[in-house]
Amino acid sequence: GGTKDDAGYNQSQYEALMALKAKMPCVEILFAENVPAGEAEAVLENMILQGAKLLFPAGFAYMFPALNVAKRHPDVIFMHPGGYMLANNFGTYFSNVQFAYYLLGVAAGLMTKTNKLGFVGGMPTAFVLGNCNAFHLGARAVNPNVTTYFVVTGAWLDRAKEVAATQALIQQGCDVIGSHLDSPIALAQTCCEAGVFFVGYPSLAVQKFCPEYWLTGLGLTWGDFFVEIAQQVLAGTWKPAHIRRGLEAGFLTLGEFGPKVPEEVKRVVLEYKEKLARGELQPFAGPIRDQAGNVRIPEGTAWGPLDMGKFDWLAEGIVGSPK
Amino acid sequence: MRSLGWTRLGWPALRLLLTVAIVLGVFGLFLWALGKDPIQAYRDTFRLNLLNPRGLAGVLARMAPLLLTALGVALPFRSGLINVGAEGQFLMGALAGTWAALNLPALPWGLHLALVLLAGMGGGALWAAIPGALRALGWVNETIATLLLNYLAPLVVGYFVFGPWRAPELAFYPQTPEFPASARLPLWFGTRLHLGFFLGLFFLLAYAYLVSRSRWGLELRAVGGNPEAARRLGLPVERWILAAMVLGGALAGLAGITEVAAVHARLKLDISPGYGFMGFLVNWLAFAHPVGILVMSFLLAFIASSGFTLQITQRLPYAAVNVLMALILFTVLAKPLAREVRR
Amino acid sequence: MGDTPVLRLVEITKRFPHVVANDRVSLELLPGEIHALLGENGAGKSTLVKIAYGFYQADSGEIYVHGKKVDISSPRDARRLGIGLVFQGFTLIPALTVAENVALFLAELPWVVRPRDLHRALREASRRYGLELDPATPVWQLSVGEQQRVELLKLLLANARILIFDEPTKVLVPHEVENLFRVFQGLREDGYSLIFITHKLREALTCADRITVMRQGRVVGTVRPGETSEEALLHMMFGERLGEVVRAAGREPGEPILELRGVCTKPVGTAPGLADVDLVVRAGEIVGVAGVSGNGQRELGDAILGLLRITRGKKLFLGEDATRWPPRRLIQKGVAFVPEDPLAMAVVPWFSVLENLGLLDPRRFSRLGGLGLDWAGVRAHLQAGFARLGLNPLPEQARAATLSGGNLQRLVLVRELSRPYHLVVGLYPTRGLDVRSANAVRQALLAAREEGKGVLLISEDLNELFSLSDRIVVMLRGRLVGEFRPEAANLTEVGRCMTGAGVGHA
Amino acid sequence: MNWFLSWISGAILYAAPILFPTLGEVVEQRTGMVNLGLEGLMLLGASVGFSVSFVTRNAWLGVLAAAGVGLVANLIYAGLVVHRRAHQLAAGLALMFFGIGMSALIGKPYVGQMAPGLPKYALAGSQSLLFRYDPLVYLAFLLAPLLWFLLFRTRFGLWLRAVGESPAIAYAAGVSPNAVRYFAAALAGTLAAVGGAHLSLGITGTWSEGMTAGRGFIAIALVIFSRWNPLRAIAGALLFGGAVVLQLQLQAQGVGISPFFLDMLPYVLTLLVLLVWGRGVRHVAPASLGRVYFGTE
Ligand SMILES: Nc1ncnc2c1ncn2[C@@H]1O[C@H](COP(=O)(O)OP(=O)(O)OP(=O)(O)O)[C@@H](O)[C@H]1O
Ligand SMILES: Nc1ncnc2c1ncn2[C@@H]1O[C@H](COP(=O)(O)OP(=O)(O)OP(=O)(O)O)[C@@H](O)[C@H]1O
Ligand SMILES: [Mg+2]
Ligand SMILES: [Mg+2]
Repeated sequence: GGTKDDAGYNQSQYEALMALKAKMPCVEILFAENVPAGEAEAVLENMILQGAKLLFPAGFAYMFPALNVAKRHPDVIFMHPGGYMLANNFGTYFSNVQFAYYLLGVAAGLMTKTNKLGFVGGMPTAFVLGNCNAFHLGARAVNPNVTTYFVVTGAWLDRAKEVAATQALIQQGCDVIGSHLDSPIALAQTCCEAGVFFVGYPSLAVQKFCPEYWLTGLGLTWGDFFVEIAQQVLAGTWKPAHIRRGLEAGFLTLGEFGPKVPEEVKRVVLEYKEKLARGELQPFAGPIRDQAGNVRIPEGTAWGPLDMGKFDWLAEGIVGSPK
Repeated sequence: MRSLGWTRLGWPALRLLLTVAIVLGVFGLFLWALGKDPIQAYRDTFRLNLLNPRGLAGVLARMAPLLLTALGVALPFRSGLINVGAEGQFLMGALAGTWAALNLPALPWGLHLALVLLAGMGGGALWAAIPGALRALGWVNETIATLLLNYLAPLVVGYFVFGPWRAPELAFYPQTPEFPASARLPLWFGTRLHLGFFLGLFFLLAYAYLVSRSRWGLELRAVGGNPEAARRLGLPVERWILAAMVLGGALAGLAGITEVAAVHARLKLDISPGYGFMGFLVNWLAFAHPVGILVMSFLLAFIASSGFTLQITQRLPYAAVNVLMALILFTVLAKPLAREVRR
Repeated sequence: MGDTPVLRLVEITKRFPHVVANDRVSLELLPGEIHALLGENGAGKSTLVKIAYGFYQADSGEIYVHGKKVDISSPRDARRLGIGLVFQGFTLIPALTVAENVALFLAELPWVVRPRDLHRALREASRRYGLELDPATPVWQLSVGEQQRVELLKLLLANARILIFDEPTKVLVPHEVENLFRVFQGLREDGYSLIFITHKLREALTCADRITVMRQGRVVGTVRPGETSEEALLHMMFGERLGEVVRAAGREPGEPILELRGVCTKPVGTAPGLADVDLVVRAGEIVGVAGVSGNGQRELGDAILGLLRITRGKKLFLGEDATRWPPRRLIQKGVAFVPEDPLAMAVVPWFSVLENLGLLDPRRFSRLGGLGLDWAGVRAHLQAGFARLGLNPLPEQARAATLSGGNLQRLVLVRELSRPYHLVVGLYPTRGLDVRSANAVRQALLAAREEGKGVLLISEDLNELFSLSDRIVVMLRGRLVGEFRPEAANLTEVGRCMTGAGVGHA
Repeated sequence: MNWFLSWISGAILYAAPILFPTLGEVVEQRTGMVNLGLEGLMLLGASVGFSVSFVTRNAWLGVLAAAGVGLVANLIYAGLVVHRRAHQLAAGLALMFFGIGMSALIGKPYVGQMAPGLPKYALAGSQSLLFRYDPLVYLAFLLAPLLWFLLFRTRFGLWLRAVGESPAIAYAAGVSPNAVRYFAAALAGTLAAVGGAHLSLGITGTWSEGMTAGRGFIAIALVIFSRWNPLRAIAGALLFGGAVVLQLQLQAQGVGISPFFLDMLPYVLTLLVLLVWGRGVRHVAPASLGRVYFGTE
C-alpha cells in the first residue's frame, strides 16, 4: 500500500522482511514499495523475471493480481496477508487483529470519562468494521454506557482528512480514539493537541508521536513467520493454507501502557489478555446485535478468525455508517 | 500531418533518439549521484523489459490503454478540441462496461464481451458528450469542462464500488464482484499481453486511415483547422465538435473497460495510474500523428515498466520513475515548436 | 525649433522570413507637420512605423529624434522619446475599462492606482480634447469611433509629441473622418507632429502637408499635395497604369435568382440586425451593396448563405422557399461564396490546395459513404477549374497558409466557380488584395454575369461598385436605404446616402 | 450551535492549504498561464518544508525553504512556457510528475518522523480548541485581499491583467510580458509550495508520499470557480474546506450520506458556475489563457 517506513502497516511487513534477511543471509530479497493495486501484476511479474521464488504481496488489494500471476507461474510460491482464497502455490497469512483489538477497547472503556469513544477508519472495509466492533465490544464489556462514534476518511492515506476526522470526533466529545489507517501519525498528534487519549494500530511506533496520551496499542509483528515460510519453501515442505495466528504466536504485540494509565486499568487489560490467550474469552460470541437491533451473531455461536471478512455491519451502540 | 512519408518521419525520429540519449545521460548522472550504477541499471532495464518476451509482453499490455487514451485525445485534437478528460472517460468507460459485464444475462463468450466493450465505449462517449455538448452550444470551454469532469468520475465510480455494486464476499476491499469468464478479455501466450493491445493497434490504423483519407476525416480536420471556413462551407460544425468528443470519449472509455476486463476482472477505485493524463502527453508528444502515437505510447509504457525494474534491481524508490518521465518531458518541451504546429 | 526633423528614419531595412518589408527606407518628419504615408497593401507602411515605435527592431538603419541618434529597442523607449503609435488594428484590451486601457499607456502612473482619481483625470482630459468618453465602461462595449477616441486619448495623456496613426480612417464613417482630420489640424497647431497611413489618395491630398509614397518595401518619393495630382500619386503607388475593369454595356437581366422579402434578423452584440430587407438578384446582373462597414452588409451575406437565422420575412432561391435551408443545401443548390480574407473565412490554413478544394463539396467526391474520398476526382476537378478560369494552376500539395493572398483568392474562385451554380455572393472579395489579384476577382465576377448567373457584390470600394454593378443598393443600420444606377448617379450622392446624410432615389 | 462553530472553524483550517495555491494560480492565470503542475508544487513544498523543519528543528525555516523550492521549481515551468513556448498543459503535467517524484525522493528519509510544527494562536476571544490556527492560516486569508489589491488597484496589477488579456498590447504599452509572467509564476510556485508546507507542518505534522491527495487540482477548479478573483477564491476555498469537514461531522453524528456526494459538491458547483456565467458574462477568463505568446516577430 504505501512506503516502508510509515509507522504503520507497511513498516511492519518491511521489518519482518528485514528480520528474514538477518536470519537467513543467503536469501536474496527483492522489494518494491508504494505499488498501486493496478500495477501489482506488473511488479510481481517483474520480480519473477528477476528470479523470485517466494513472494509476499503485502496488501489486501494485491490478492487478485497475485492470484492471476500465480496461475501463470506455478513454480513460484505466494503468501498473501489477509486473503481468503487458496491455490496450489498460493497461501494466506494474517494476524487475528480483531480479537486483540478487543483489549484496546477494554482499556478505552475503562479510561473514558465522557463514555464516548471515537474510531477513524480509512475505508469501510470488513476488517475496519471488525476492529471498530471489537473496540466497542471490548469497551462495553467493562463499561456498558459507552457509545462509539465511527468515521471513515475515504482513503487509506490522506493525513489532512485524518486530522479533520479526529477533530470531528473530539468535537463530538470523544475522549479515546481508536483507528484503522495505514498509519495514524497525524491522528496521534491531533490527540496530543486536544489532550485526548488514543490507542495505536497497526504499529507500536506511533507511540513516540504522542507518548503522553498513548493508552496502549497493537503492533503487527510477523515475528519469525517469514523465516519459517522461507525455510519450508527451501525444504520443499510448504503447503497452501490459511494461517491465522494472534498474540500467542507473536503475530501481534500488545504495546506498553502510557504514563497516564492507572495500575488498576493495566491489571484489568492484562487479565483480559490472559483470558484471550487461554481461549476463555470469545470477543465475537453471540448474541451480538447490529445498529438496527438485528441479531447478527446468534446466542451460542461465535465468529472465529476466518469470519472476519464478513463484517458489513456495526454493533449496537456505534454511531456511524458501515457503508 | 497528412502524409506518412519517410522524409517527414526521418527528422522527428532522429530528434527522438537524441532526446532519449540526453535524458538517459541526465538520468544516469542522477542515478550515479544517488550512489547507483547507471550502466547496470540500464542493462537490467533493457534485458528485462525489451529482450525478455514476458517483459516485453508486459510493456505491450501497458501500452494498450495508452494507445487508446492517446487516440481519445487525438481525435478531438484534430477537430480543434483539447480533451484533458481522458482520465475521467477512462473511468466512466470502465464503469459502464462493468455494468454490462455484471448485469447482462449469460451470453456466449464473444457476444457478451463485445457488448461489454461497446458499453465501455458508450460510457466514455456519454461522459465526453457533456463537455462536447457544452462546447458545441458555445457555453463552456471544453478544456475546463473535461478537466473538471476528471474529478467527478472517480467519485461516481467510488459511489458504485463502495455502494450498490460492492461485492459482499469482498468486504475487506471495496470492489465489484468478479467478471464472468464470458466478459473477460483473453490473455495470450501465457503472458499479460491481451486483446486490448490489438484493439489499440486496430483503432490506431483506423484513425490513421480515416483522419487522413476519408471524407469524415477531411471534414473533422477542417472544423479544427478553421471553424469559420467550415461553417461557411456548410459543414455541420457543432455536430462535428460533439462527434469528435464523443468518439474520443468512446476510445478512452474502451481503454478503461479493456484494462478492467483484461487485467483486474473487477471494478475498483485504482484501476488507472493516470492513463488518461499519460495519453494526453502521448498525443501531445506525437502531435496526433499516428506513428508518433505508436512510438510515444511504447516509450511511456516502457518507462513506466522500467520504473519497477529499477525499483527492484537498484533499490531505487518508486518515485524515481516520475522524475525520469518528467526529464523526458522537460527535454522535449524545451525544444520550441514550429509556429505551424503550435495549436 | 528650426527645421531639424523631429523624427528621421535613415536607410531602415527589415526582413521577414519571406519578404523584405522595408528596403533601405528613409523618412523625415518635420516639426508641426502632418505627414501622410501612402501605399498599397503590403507596401511596408505598418512595418516602418512599428520600427519607429520599437515594436519591431530594424535589421539595419538608424533613427534620429530631434537630431539625436537614438536606439529604440522597445515601445517603452519610444514612448520615453515622445513617440506614440495607434496600431492598424486597435491595441485596446476589450476586457479592461477605458480608464485602465489609458492608464496602461501612461508614462507616470503611480504604483497604487485609485480608480476615482484616474476617472476624474480622464474625464477632464477627454473634455479638453473634445473626446467624450465614460472612463468606467469596458472597451468591448464601445463603438469603433469611440475606441479610436480612446486610442487618441492614450497617446495624448502619455505625452507623446510625435503621433503616428496606422490607417485611422479605415473603419470610420465619412463625418467621423472629417472630425478626425479636424482634430489632426488642431494637434498640429498645438505643435504635435503627425504621421498617418492611408490607402486613400483624397485623404492624403486634403489633410497632409507632405505625402510619402511607398511601394514594395521602398520609398518611391515624397511630394507636397499642391505639387501633385491623383494621377501622379497613383502612378507612384502602382508603377504602371492599370487597365480598369469595366463591365460590358447594360443589358436586360433575366429571371430572379434570389429574392428577399421583408427579411429581418436579430441584432448580435453591436452589429445591427437586418430590418425589412427587400432585394432581388436576377440572372445576368451584378447587384452592388454599398455601405460603411458594420451597417449590416455582413449580416446580409450571412442571411443569404443560411448562416444567420431569418426571424421574419422570406428568402426565395430560384423560386423555392429557402428561408430555412441550411448552408449545405444552399451550396448544393448553387450558391457560391467569395469572402474577404480567405485564410480566415474560406480555407483551412494547413490543408493542402487539394484538400481545400475537396472541402467544397466533400459529399460529391465521397466514396463508401464517407469512408473514402476520390482524390483523383478532386485533382481532375481542380485542374479543369484553373483552366476554365484561365488561371495558372497552383501546386496542389502546397499548404494554403504558404500561399499569397492573391493566390488564395484564386484558389477560392476556382473552388466556388468551377461547378454548377446560379448565384455568387461576394463579401468584400477584393479587400486586402493587391491590384492585380483584385482585378482577377472582378474579371471572374463579370464572367459570371456574362454567363447569366446572378451576382451580389458587397464592397466598400465605391469605385469598384460603380464600375461593376448594374444596380447599387445602399445599406445603413441594417436597412436598404437607397438604390442607384451607376450610370445615373455619382460617388458623392451614394456617399451621402451611406452616411445617412441624404435620401436615395431609385 | 457548537456544532456549527466547529464546522466553521474546521472549514477555515482546511480552506487555507488550498487557498494558497488557488491565489497563486489566480495571479498566474491572470497573466495567461494555466499550470496543471500545482499538485507537484504542493507536494514539493510539503516534503521540503517537512525535511528542513526536521533537520533544522525550526518550522519557519521549513516554510521558507518550501517557498524557495516552489519558486524555483515553477520557474522551470515558466521557462518552458515563456521562454521555450512550450504547451502549457503539457508543461504543467510534466511539472506534476517532477513534483511527485522529487518530493518522494526528498521526503523519503523523513517518512514516519516528527518535525517541529507551526505554533498555533487563537483567534481573538476564542477560549476553546476552536478557532486556533497556525499563522499560515491567517496569512492565507490576509493574502487574498492583498492580492486583490495588487491585481485591481496597482500599476503592476494592471500590467499583470493586461498581459493575460493580450501580451502583444501589454508589450506595446512598454510592459515586458515575459518578465511579468516569470513574476507570476514565481509567486504561484511560492504560494503552492507554502500551501503544501501548511499541510505537512501546520495541519498534519507529518510527511507522507502523495499527501496532498489531489488538492493541487482542486485549486485549479477553484480558480475557475472564483472567476480569477482573489476575493471570490476565499469563498471557493471555504466551500471546499467546509464540504470536507461537514462530511466527516455528519458521519460522526450518524447521518448516512455518501461521502462521495459531498466530495462532488465543489466540482458540480464549479461546473454550474461556468454554465451560468459562461453564457452571460463576456470577457471573464483572461483572453490569452493557454495561448503561446510568440513575441513580436
Ligand atoms: N510579422 C510578420 N511576419 C512576416 N511577414 C510580415 C510580418 N508583418 C508584415 N509582414 C509582411 O511584410 C510586408 C509589409 O507588411 P506591412 O504590414 O508593413 O504592409 P502595409 O503597407 O502596412 O500593408 P497594409 O496596407 O495592408 O496595412 C507584407 O508582405 C507582409 O506580409
Ligand atoms: N471599489 C471597490 N471596493 C471594494 N470592492 C470592490 C470595489 N470595486 C470592485 N470590488 C470588488 O472587487 C472584485 C474585483 O472587481 P472587478 O469588478 O474588477 O471584478 P470582475 O472580475 O469584473 O467581477 P464583477 O463581475 O464583480 O464585475 C469584485 O469582487 C468586486 O465586487
Ligand atoms: Mg498596414
Ligand atoms: Mg466588473
